[in-house]
Amino acid sequence: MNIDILAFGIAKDLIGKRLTQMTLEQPVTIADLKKELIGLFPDFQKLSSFSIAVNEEYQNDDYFLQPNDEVAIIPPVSGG
Amino acid sequence: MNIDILAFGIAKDLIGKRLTQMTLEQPVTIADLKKELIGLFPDFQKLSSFSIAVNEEYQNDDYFLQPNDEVAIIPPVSGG
Amino acid sequence: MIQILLTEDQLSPSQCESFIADDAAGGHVIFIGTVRNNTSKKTVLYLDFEAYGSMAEKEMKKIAEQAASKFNVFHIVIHHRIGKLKIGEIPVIIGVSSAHRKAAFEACEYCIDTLKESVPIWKKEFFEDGEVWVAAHP
Amino acid sequence: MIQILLTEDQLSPSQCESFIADDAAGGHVIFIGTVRNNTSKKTVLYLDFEAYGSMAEKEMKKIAEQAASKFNVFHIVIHHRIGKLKIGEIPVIIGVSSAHRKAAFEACEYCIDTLKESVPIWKKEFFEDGEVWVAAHP
Repeated sequence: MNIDILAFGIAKDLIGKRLTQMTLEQPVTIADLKKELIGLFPDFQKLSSFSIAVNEEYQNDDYFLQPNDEVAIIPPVSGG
Repeated sequence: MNIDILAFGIAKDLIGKRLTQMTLEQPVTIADLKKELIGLFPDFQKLSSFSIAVNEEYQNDDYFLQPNDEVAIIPPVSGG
Repeated sequence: MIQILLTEDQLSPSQCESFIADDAAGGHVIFIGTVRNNTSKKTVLYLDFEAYGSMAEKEMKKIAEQAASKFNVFHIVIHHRIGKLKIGEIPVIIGVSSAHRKAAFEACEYCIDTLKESVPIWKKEFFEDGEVWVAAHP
Repeated sequence: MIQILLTEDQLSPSQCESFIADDAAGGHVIFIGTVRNNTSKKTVLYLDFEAYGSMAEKEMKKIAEQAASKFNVFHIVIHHRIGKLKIGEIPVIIGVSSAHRKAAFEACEYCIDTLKESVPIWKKEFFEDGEVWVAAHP
């Protein structure tokens, strides 16, 4: 399935754009997505951490992505 | 010696005026002054507590009053 | 820097915020006390604040100096109003700025807690059926 | 009541203070974050804040709701600014009112601490010789 992925902060800089599309074999968990991202952009490993939000909610590594999910890469936040 | 005594808040209400003068035999401590005040105005005993400030500083019961001290009765404070 | 004010005039939060502003500060914590419309479920009409003015100013200055020595802060402002205050009006403002927010929170809370314990200011609450000096009796 | 705002416009402390005002409140605690002129002793020129806007608003609302359920408070306001901010400008204001001050201090500190941990907002610091996403790397 194709998944649209939003990237913010340093994640956007690493990927090179705010919105990117990835093709992944179902079933795919957030852990799988993170592995795929690190494969494509090894610098993700250098971050303190990064999380994935699905439909504007943080989700754990064992969450299974669905075709219409809004997926976002959340590098370490620094608001306030 | 004569001592001028300032009274604030409920202490002023109990004594009936803001500035009062008392005549006390030297040496006289703050403990003595408190006893004298309670003798003259027994309602002081009903207060949660009251302190004495001398020259705008809190002083303990064993402090000896001097003739030109500015003495103030400080009932429980409630600022803020 | 420290600024202390005891006044019969209205207090201004924005004036306090301006005093503690600093280009090196990242956190500013402001406490604003207001007159509540009730106490122990009784309706309060207004308050009247009285102070031993010269000593109250000294005590507020001491508190700010203690806070400045205990916590890593830049500026502290303590303004207290006296006289008759209506519901919603502001008897006290305390503002603190610091590089990192934790120190400003701690110093601000220290100042208001200590002010309420030691500064010679007294408030009388006026109800429909009477009046009372706050905290005077057990 | 809770008010959340994410905006590119200047934030206003007095607007936040007005929102949390309440005749039954005795204590109001306001945290104002400002852009510091230095970090780790390096001179900062300005910051640029970016947000995942829709999620950031949801997360700020969650934080305010959590604080309202944990602490005995009346009103909570959280305003956050995004875009380019100069030294001394205000990226965040959090205000809380309560009957008794302790709850307002605790809720205000809880909100800013949690906001900094979980709300998807990122700041880039600009120095004379480069730029860096804050907290991105260990």
